[in-house]
Amino acid sequence: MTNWFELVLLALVLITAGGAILVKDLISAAFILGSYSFFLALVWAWLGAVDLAFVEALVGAGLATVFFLLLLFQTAPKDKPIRRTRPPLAALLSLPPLGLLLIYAATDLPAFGDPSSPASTHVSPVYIENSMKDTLTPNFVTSIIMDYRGFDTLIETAVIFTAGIVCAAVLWRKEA
Amino acid sequence: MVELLEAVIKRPNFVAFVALFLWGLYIAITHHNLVKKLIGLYIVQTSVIFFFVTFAAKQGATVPILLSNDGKIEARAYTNPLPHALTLTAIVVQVATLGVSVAVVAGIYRNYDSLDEAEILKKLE
Amino acid sequence: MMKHIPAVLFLIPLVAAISMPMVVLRRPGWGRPMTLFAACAMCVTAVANLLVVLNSGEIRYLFGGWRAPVGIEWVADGLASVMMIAVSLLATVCLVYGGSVKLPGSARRLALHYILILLLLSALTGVVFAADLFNVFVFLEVATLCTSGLVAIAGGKALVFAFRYLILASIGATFYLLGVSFLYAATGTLNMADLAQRLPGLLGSKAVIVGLVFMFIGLAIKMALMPLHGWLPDAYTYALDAVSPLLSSLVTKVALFAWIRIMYWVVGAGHDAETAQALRVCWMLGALAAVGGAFLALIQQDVKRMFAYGGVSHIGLIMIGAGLGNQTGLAGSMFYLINDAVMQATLFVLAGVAISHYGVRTMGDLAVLRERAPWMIGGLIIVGLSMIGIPPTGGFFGKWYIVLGALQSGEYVAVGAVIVATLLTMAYFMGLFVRIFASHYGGGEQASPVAPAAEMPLVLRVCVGILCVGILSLGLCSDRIVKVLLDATSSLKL
Amino acid sequence: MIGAHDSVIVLTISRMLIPLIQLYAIYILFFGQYSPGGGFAAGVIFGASLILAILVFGPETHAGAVATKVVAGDGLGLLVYAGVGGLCLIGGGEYLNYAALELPGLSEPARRSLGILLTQIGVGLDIAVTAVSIVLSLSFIPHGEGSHG
Repeated sequence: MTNWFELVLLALVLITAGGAILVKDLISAAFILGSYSFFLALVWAWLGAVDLAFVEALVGAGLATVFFLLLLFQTAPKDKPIRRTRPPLAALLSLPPLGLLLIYAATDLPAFGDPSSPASTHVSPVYIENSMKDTLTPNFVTSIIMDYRGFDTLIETAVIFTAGIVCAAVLWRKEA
Repeated sequence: MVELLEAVIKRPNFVAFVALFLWGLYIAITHHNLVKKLIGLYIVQTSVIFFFVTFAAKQGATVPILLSNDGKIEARAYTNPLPHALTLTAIVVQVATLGVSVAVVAGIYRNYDSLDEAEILKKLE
Repeated sequence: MMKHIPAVLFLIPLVAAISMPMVVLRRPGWGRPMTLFAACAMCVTAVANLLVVLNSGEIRYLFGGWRAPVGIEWVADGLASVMMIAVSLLATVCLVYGGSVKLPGSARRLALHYILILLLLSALTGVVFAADLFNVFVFLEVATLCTSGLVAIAGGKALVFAFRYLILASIGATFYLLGVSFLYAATGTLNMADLAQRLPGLLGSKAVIVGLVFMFIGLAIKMALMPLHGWLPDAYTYALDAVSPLLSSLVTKVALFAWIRIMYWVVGAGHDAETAQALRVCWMLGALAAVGGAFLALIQQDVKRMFAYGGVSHIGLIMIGAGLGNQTGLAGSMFYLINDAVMQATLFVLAGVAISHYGVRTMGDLAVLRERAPWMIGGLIIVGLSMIGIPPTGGFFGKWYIVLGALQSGEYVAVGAVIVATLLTMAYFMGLFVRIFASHYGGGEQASPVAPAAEMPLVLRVCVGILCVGILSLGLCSDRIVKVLLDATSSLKL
Repeated sequence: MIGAHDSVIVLTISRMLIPLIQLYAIYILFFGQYSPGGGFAAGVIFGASLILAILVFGPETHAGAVATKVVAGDGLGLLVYAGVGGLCLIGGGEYLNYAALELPGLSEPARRSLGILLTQIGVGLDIAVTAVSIVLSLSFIPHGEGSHG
């Protein structure tokens, strides 16, 4: 099932994530994070999630990087080297149980790509079979986000709106 | 135990997810630099989305866009579109969170002239 | 037409919020009237909603007209409707109060702050009504962003704590999403009713258990359950006085409400041995939070911070009731949840008045209040009685039903935790009153930091009055409210 | 930080590029029902073109003044979306039930298809405007700090 370029892509994702975390220059880290998003988008395209890959490439590699850069342009000149101090013990102790919990669950998850898993057989076939008939929309993802679960998308648009308002509220300290 | 190891090794996606999730979480909670915290948070969020998307995959299925409208539509021939739709929403939510937190960090920097959490906390007192 | 009421209840604040930026561009002064109008309209609609639900049974609203597991469903049952009345009434009182204390800068920033409050209200409505796990996630995110925005708008120190809240709450949301994805992988559905049908055979599955654990951790961060409460006291202490009552009374409670929904309506807790273990963990964590929060409140010097820890303690008390697995405990904890929302609002309104009007921030300053603030002290006494749980107030009946529920299922440790938390609550309120009344604290030799203010303005007195009447009437009408809650939970067959 | 760029090459290329990007965004928006893309992607692309325009040509006035105006448009897209839902309510259906849109001569699936298109325009508009407003808010430095113009 796993073929070699999937492994290469996963390795690239892990390497870029590590790079974004470890690199001390924050502007470089922001760029590496952009490439992380881009490789993630490739993985998703490989998994068949084309809409998702499209949006991740735009939003993750594009918009998120722009946000980081705008922030760092204001702050970078006075940036100090990142200090390494000992992390708090509580955080170190709580992470391994979480990891073990996740791996513990892995044994009961449906096999990767299993066409008879509950996720593939319970609700989702309804969308695939009826999308064209109900909404004249061949792209199932579009018909789900805009019609079958359109309400979620309304709220999500409201999230974007909220973000715009909060940014303005936080940053307009002294008005022009 | 052997079963556990086997279940893990058979799922390279899952291993990648666990690694990204834990590493990102660790950075988001413990790192001193606020921008690095955001990077960690971003990695945690994307890793969960990645995990969610892997459930959508079906062996031998194609992208969730209808190929032709004649004849019966076979659900097995297309990837499960529901996780894609949900995670699409989650990505946009995540970038909105990122926008807000970047704004808050910019505000903090204007007030305290630092991106280092320990230093900011010292200045607070 | 009646079936649309839940959607209308959600749309009122949303439409007001999204049209406000355009309105205030031309008429900067309209922000406040619009917000107040929307909140009042919500109150009326919420009451109408409860009446409809009581008369003709629960409303199941299908967005987009799609049947339940395919589309998104909202359920307005007795529980959600009672909760919505509490949310909308409290929001209205907090808005009236908020207009008369210090607010951020210019008219435009003020308008932004009102937009965020309206969005927060629509998000809370959504979390209360949603019957779809993913829908709950999206609404919780809106609530998170609005809360952090409302904290951050104060500037200065508040920014740092808003950032901390944002990081923690986003991690919480991510955990919740991870839990949802596990449940989705195991069952293939997101609708709560559909999940409830498919889960019973799957409760032994590790994926489901781990998914629920992650959902619980995620929501526990948002509801500030004891070991994960770190963001709450600082955020509420440094938030604007005008918004901290709103945040403290509603945001954490709604996350707790979402967990109760998931625990009882999705997992079907209380029916078998597997879920009994999970419930046990819930009430134990609740007991820890109840005692620990009250203890931390006892050692605080800052008044606002002390009240914030009181809130942490009460989240634990509600969790105890919610983890008992019987109807009395559940109805009691829901009743206590509403009580606690009112009490927290009252406490933070009083704290805000104390800061803005009398210049009292720490326990040492409290003596200033002794002779000049009869309304303030009256309010403190009533809310204190309710926090401790003395009979005529609502707090007593909430605790009473929780203890009854604990005795019913034979959990004597839970009873003990409630009693210890009550004693500690009594201790810190006694400390508060001792500081106000005892003569050797400060007294005459210490000049008050602000010019002596005679009495708080009429608006504030009205707000404090309404909230105190609310606390008392919750106590006096407790039998009716609890009956509604018992009816709403009777379908669970606990 | 925001101001007109002075390089001729940058100005000329942007002048050619920006309409192309916007055209692509509109293509993505209208073909979202048939191919990958849709409201989100179109909104981000359109927003990117506007951000490019602001970065290259620069707003004539102070960034803060522009930001106040742009934030007012934040809700516009959402209003389109919520408005379509409201029309469905008026038409007698549930909220966002596009089949209840009162349009004579259209079959039910066609109404739903139209509803999807309209709401996608709403989403795209909202994301584009909000992306610009966030970028403006972020690059708006209070006077006294940083360079301007």
